[in-house]
Amino acid sequence: MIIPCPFCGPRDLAEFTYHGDAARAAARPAHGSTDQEAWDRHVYDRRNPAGSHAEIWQHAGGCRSHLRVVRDTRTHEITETTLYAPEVSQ
Amino acid sequence: MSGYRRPSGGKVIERGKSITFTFDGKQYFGLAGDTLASALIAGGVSVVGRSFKYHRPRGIVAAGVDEPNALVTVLGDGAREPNIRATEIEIHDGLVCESQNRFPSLDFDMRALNQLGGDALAAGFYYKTFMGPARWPFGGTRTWMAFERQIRRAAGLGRAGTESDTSRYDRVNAHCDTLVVGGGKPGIVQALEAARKRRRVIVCEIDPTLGGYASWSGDPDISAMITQLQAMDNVQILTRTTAWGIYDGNAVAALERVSDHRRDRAPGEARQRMWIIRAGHVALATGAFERPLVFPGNDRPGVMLASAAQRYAAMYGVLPGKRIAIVTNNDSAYTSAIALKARDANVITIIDLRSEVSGGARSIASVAGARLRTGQAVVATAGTGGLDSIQVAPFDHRTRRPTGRSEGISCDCLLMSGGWSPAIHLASHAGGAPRWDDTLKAFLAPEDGRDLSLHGAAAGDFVFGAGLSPAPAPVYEVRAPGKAFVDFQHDVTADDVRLAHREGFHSVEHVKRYTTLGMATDQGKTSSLPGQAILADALGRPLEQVGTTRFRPPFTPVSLGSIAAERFGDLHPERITPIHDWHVKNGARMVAAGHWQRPECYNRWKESVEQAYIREAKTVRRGVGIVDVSTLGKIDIQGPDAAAFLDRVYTNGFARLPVGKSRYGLMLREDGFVFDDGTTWRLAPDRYLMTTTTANAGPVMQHLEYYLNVIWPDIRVHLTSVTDQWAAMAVAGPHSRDVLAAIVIDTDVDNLTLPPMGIVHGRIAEVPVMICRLSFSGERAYEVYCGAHHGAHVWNALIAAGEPWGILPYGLEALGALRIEKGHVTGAEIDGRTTARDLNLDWMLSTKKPFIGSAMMDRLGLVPITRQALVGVVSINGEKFHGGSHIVESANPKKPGPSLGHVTAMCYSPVHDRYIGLALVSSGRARLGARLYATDPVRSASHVPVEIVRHVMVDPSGDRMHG
Amino acid sequence: MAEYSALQVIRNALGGNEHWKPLWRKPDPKPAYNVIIVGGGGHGLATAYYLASEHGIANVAVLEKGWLGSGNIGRNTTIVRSNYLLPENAAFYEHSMKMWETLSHELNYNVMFSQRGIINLFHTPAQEDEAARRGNAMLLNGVDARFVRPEELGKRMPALDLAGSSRLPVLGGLEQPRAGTARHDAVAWGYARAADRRGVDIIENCEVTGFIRDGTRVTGVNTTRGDIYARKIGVAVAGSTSRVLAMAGIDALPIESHVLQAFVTESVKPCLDCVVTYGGGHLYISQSDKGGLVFGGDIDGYNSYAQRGNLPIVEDVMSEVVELFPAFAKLRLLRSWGGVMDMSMDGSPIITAGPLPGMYLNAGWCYGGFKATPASGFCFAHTIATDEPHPLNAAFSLDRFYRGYVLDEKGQGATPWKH
Amino acid sequence: MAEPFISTPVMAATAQSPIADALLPGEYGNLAIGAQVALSERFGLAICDVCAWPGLETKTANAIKRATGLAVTKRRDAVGEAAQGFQHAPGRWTVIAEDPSLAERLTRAVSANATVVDLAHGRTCLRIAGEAGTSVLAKLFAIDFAEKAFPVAKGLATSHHAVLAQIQRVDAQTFDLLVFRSYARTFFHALTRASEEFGYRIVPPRAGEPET
Ligand SMILES: Cc1cc2nc3c(=O)[nH]c(=O)nc-3n(C[C@H](O)[C@H](O)[C@H](O)COP(=O)(O)OP(=O)(O)OC[C@H]3O[C@@H](n4cnc5c(N)ncnc54)[C@H](O)[C@@H]3O)c2cc1C
Ligand SMILES: NC(=O)c1ccc[n+]([C@@H]2O[C@H](COP(=O)([O-])OP(=O)(O)OC[C@H]3O[C@@H](n4cnc5c(N)ncnc54)[C@H](O)[C@@H]3O)[C@@H](O)[C@H]2O)c1
Ligand SMILES: Cc1cc2nc3c(=O)[nH]c(=O)nc-3n(C[C@H](O)[C@H](O)[C@H](O)COP(=O)(O)O)c2cc1C
Ligand SMILES: [Zn+2]
Repeated sequence: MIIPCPFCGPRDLAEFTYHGDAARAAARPAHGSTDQEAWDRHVYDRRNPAGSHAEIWQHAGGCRSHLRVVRDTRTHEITETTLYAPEVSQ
Repeated sequence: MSGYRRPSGGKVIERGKSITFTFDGKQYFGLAGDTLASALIAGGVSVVGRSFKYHRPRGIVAAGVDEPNALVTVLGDGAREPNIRATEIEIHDGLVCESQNRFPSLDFDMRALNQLGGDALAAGFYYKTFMGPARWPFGGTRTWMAFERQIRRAAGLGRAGTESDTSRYDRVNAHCDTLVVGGGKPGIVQALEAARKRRRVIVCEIDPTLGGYASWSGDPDISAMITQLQAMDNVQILTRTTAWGIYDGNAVAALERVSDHRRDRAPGEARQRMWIIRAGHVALATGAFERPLVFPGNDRPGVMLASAAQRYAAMYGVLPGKRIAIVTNNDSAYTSAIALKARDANVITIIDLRSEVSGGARSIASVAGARLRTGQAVVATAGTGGLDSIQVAPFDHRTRRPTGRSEGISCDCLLMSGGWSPAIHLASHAGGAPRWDDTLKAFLAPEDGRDLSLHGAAAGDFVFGAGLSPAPAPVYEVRAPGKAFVDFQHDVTADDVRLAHREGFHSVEHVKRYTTLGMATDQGKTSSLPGQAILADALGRPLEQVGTTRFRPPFTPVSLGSIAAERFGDLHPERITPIHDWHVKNGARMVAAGHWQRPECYNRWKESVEQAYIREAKTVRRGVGIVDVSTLGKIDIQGPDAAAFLDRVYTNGFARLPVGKSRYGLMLREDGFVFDDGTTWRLAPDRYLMTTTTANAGPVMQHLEYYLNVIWPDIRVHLTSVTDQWAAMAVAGPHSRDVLAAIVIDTDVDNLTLPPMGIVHGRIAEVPVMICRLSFSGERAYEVYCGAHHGAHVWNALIAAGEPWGILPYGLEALGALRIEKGHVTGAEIDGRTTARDLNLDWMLSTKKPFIGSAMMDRLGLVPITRQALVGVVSINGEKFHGGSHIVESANPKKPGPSLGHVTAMCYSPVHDRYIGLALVSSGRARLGARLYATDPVRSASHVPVEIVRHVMVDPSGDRMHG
Repeated sequence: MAEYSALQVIRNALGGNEHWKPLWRKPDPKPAYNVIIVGGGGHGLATAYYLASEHGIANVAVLEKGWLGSGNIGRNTTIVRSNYLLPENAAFYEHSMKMWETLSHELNYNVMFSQRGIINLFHTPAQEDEAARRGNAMLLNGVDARFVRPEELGKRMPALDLAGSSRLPVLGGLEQPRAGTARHDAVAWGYARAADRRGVDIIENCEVTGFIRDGTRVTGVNTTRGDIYARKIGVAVAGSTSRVLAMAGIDALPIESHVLQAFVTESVKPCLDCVVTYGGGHLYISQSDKGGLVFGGDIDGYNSYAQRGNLPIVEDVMSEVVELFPAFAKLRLLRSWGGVMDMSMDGSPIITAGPLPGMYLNAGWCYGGFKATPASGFCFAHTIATDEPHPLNAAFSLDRFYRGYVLDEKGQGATPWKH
Repeated sequence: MAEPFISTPVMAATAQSPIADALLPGEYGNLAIGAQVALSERFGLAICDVCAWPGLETKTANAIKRATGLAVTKRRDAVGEAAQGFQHAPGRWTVIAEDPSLAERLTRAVSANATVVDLAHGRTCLRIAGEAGTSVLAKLFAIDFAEKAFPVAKGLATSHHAVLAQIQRVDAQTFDLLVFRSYARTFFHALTRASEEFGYRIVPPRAGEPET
């Protein structure tokens, strides 16, 4: 797989590390929240969709930026890559 | 087969340049440019191997990568290379090959099996037997395993060696706009077109030369096109290079055989090279594979694909027989016939399964001087060793059966053509379903929206010549008595396919798995379609609905060494500290800690590891020792929110840590379990230096970056890994301060200036250093940091300064012993399943602020006091126990009872003069004082009485380190 | 009914093998069943078989969207072992191991369970202690285990490079002698045949496309072959768990789907007599009865339903193979493929009633569910039949995550791609 | 307590290169047509990481320019006489110079616009020059080294398996590679191995650089 890093350009999969569903990261309960159920859901539950998936990758073997990558989990086709900005994923 | 070399002709051979090689211990001669296959055919060799299951003699069938039979072992530079197709070996002087699977030494059981005869060994027979009796003594899996041994020995192809491969493999990363796979005419056309548009082009071609079919069929334009292409400066041509896989994003893996075809290699030259080509567009012009026909005796040496014979004749000047018959279901074989005729071959007859044949074909047959027999089929072959004759009979292609008496024809070579299958393998790697083309009777590439195109025969663009049709008759099988092979290499017969169907295996994928059709080293390049056609017949469904099995990388087998490439023989990079060479020179035994190399201990006078570490640990407790801790992860944390950030990531507070002080910190994962620990130093109001454990340096950095970039982007903090910037050494022991006082200038190191957890800046032997008073050993101790390039210098200075106090270096083992005595945790305790409470670190859980993991750490399952908690264990009778031992109640090693926990770490304690350890024991704190056993049945068989004690076993009050 | 035996093989051979019967019928779906099992993989088929054989519930349909065994049962590296650390896992997998030992007899189908042993190599003193910890746990849990020293390893695996090219010598190995491999496809076929013989309807090419609900209760399924009703519906669809449960409105589960690749070389004569794992990376190797060396390594590490992997893992795995066995550098990779795994948040499985009334869930097998097949079917059948978990699967509940009773063999926490 | 030091310049007399022992000047490998690459270490350089706060990237680039004379901008990397600089991550520059006071000068220049971290000891700078340079590098890095894709002065961050590396093109046939000091020896070994088939020369440190 080749991921087009918005800063570095297209780079090999091997340079990236995965951080999962971007929507999940965006929905993390506020720091200090004591809503146990919200935390349970956040830490353990996954949507795991078959199809378009907005996810977070870190270009750990390159510029170390976190990226938001929209990828189809059935075909691995990448349709969108941006530097991660929390608003976008909300 | 009575093949021979013609006195002239042969496009790629050099007449005059004779090559000597060895096959099965016998010397043969070939010509430069020959493949092993062409040279063997020229030498009249017909049997080159034995089949997989029935061990039938087999000859050469194809001329390229689709060859199913002629597999040999190449004995090169020490390491055996089994299963190499004779059609892909370019001979060179000194080449040594041997045939495979040839004289199987079957032992008694196997022979008994064989006597049952062929039909008992039909597809899947092993599923129905060898279960043995249900009960002892042959119950369970015993019977099967006894038979399995024999079956395994009988199966398999070549033999793998045990000697290490000493050859070199390389990797090259390449980038281009257009990658053309296949250097035949359509490929060259694509490459030229892209090159003229100033695209960067790479062309890869399996063969040593470009041209493909156009070259051997004598296309008049091809050499000019090749010359033109070679002249383009934006085209890179890779011959002897097979594209074997297309991965996401058009990353194409290809294998170049750099020097396999030569006896000698230049210094540093690889045997093979793995190319990873990232291409904007991939143009596949990979040609097509001719299909065999399925008829009884079709596996006899001397039966060959029609196009293969044509290719041998054109490229190598070799003819496979003196009297050649052809059997076909399509027109392309007529092209072969005429081409062979043009090279003086004696084509005696063309047997066409079709009852109607076009005028074009008819006239070709007559030009070729071959008697045309339409509506007929080969129903048997005969011969000893090779082919002597065939039986031909009238044939009804609807029933697939002969309809009349057969007639014998004497011939020494039978060419077959079942039509063509486009080479859509690479285009199918993404997993789309190939599309059926009912005219061509072939599967075409799936459309999957990638930047990929197909050209020439690979796209189903077959041109066989004027007046000839690209459409074969949909009949691939002649149903007559006798074994008719579909998959030559795996010995799968037409009856096997029907048996699978009869037993309910109706999917092509089932038939593949049940019969192993298409699972051999040729992956069904030739056999798949005929097999699927037989299944379609059995099902009474059109082939289109039956479909084809899934294509997977690699396109042709690829050496494991080439995929490992530069990592072969050099898998793990080595990380060394600035003091590494000193350690090695001073007798350290180095051990791997992740990529790091660290001293385990410094052996003197032939000490054992245990003797060495005890000596080293004693030195620290009684005098002074020094240890290299440069491997600790170090992260520079800067910014106005640095303190707030640390308060979120650590369980304890860092905001109120004064500048010039350090603090021990604990991190949890989001799920509430312990993640890592370490000290963090406040160097300025908005600047900290965080240290992590060696193992977790990378993960902690990633963890922090993630929270900073993704979760809390408003926090203004910058992180930089400075692990490599600093050399770090800990000076520990009652005399540590004396040593520092003797050498450090520009600062005092007395208790007032440098109290526990204090930080000072000074100089050692001219070099600026930063010193923090920290103790992992429980003794008074200091961590000295300096620029890494100065590390060895400072270390030497400290060793020299420490001489009056007998300073000694200590290694990981002593470090471990000291921390065990002191009850400090490391990775053995922080194993991802322990909580802060389990590790007696609940005092570090701030109640004044939330932190990562605080929301989850109090869940039901994480708090019971019955959980395993960290305790100390002390050997009661002085006996040694071992790390990894489990803690049990029973005194009887034979009946130890259930595990209560395990010893995470153990050592000989110089302080207690006995073996002690740390353990995670259920209800640990409630068991203090209990006498239990550390049992190690799997390793040492020791069963040692131990007392459970508090985890801090030395200086619980901390007087020694604070003093 | 013709039972399989050597005698039958010979008798049939004399008759030209014309008289063998289909392993399972090809029934059309009935309108309703007592139990529907969604998913014709190993676990679904085993569940159906044990429902019939252990609980007398034969009015069962197994619905498979493709061909039987097309999921992970048909693409795994066939390793069967019970060398677990945590007692809950140890008990379950050891029970499975015992079932494997008699499975061919039980099914009257040779699943070729070959107890050739698995050896986990270790390379540093710390790893040796970890191996001892695990080995001792196994012995205390009644599972077989032994330490193997380098000399023995060298004898058993002449091609193994004990020195290691780069600083990770082989110090020894932890062996489970009873572990081994089985013929993966045969397990599916054997269970299918045995279940069919007890009256279970095995329905291929029947994809479940929705659930029929009565309030919250699940009462049937929509399929590509029509609606089918049932009192109880067990879902055992491995990598497709999230997709299938989403059809019932469950939009999040402690599961992610990830692709794991596997590899096989061209076949060679026997050269590796046990299963071996490398401690300096992530690799396991064994040799199939056909002669191919079969490898697996890490998962690719991102959500995927694509059943195929990417190149970096191919490179990693081959690098590790030739690190351990430098003589194999000249052997050739024949085929690589992928499967979609149901990675759970702690790396351990889920076998439970729920999450909706009328529904039962069997999932979270990660890359280790092949060895579980018999026990999984056995426990899932028990759970479905009695509405209570069997003691062996009581810990494999869905709420263990939220309650904090995770079963985390690897200690990786809720990062499924690291398990 | 003394002021925390911002940087620890490399002092020639006391510093040691991690690859000193491997840097044996001479010609190696396939020398049939002479050495086609030259390998050397640039030891003792000042190396800094400059990280701008969001929105202050231009100001930071200007500050780097002021401190070093390098014509870096938000978009452009630069190779100068006495210094080199390139952006390896958004808003984040590596600056290399021979002047040991680099860190101090940068810190002063960027003031509150950015942070500066001294990495003079933490990184090893290797130089590869010559005709076959890009062929050698292509074996180790999945980077397009064509001049169009990787023009002179451009720098980037990438990795060779576990070894992170920053690469700057100094001129058409010369590249500087920055790798972590602890991996330098292993990496240098990989580099020489990759160079063997082309023939390579190890070039001694320049006069005036520390004898190591
Ligand atoms: C490459 C690889 C290697 C592995 N190696 C090992 C190993 O060595 N040892 C080990 O123990 N385990 C291993 N595993 C794991 C093991 O294969 C799986 O855990 C196990 O097979 C899962 O259970 P199953 O057989 O029921 O799943 P599957 O065979 O995947 O069965 C699920 C079935 O459900 C069907 N299905 C899905 N959706 C629907 C629907 N909507 N309607 C109807 N049917 C549907 C699928 O088609 C599939 O057939 C490996 C897995 C992979 C991929
Ligand atoms: N009567 C006949 O025999 C007859 C007549 C017409 C055509 N044909 C067949 O049709 C085809 C002609 O097709 P074409 O002109 O499209 O192609 P071609 O066969 O001339 O060229 C395809 C080329 O691609 C190469 N190739 C294939 N896979 C590759 C890979 N993975 N990596 C690198 N190189 C690869 C092959 O070595 C070959 O040289 C031939 O297969 C030919 O035999 C046969
Ligand atoms: C244990 C095992 C051994 C295998 N051996 C072979 C083999 O010798 N030849 C082969 O072509 N495929 C072999 N395969 C792979 C299958 O052909 C197939 O790729 C795999 O089952 C996945 O199916 P798919 O590729 O159709 O998706 C093997 C698979 C397994 C699980
Ligand atoms: Zn990037």
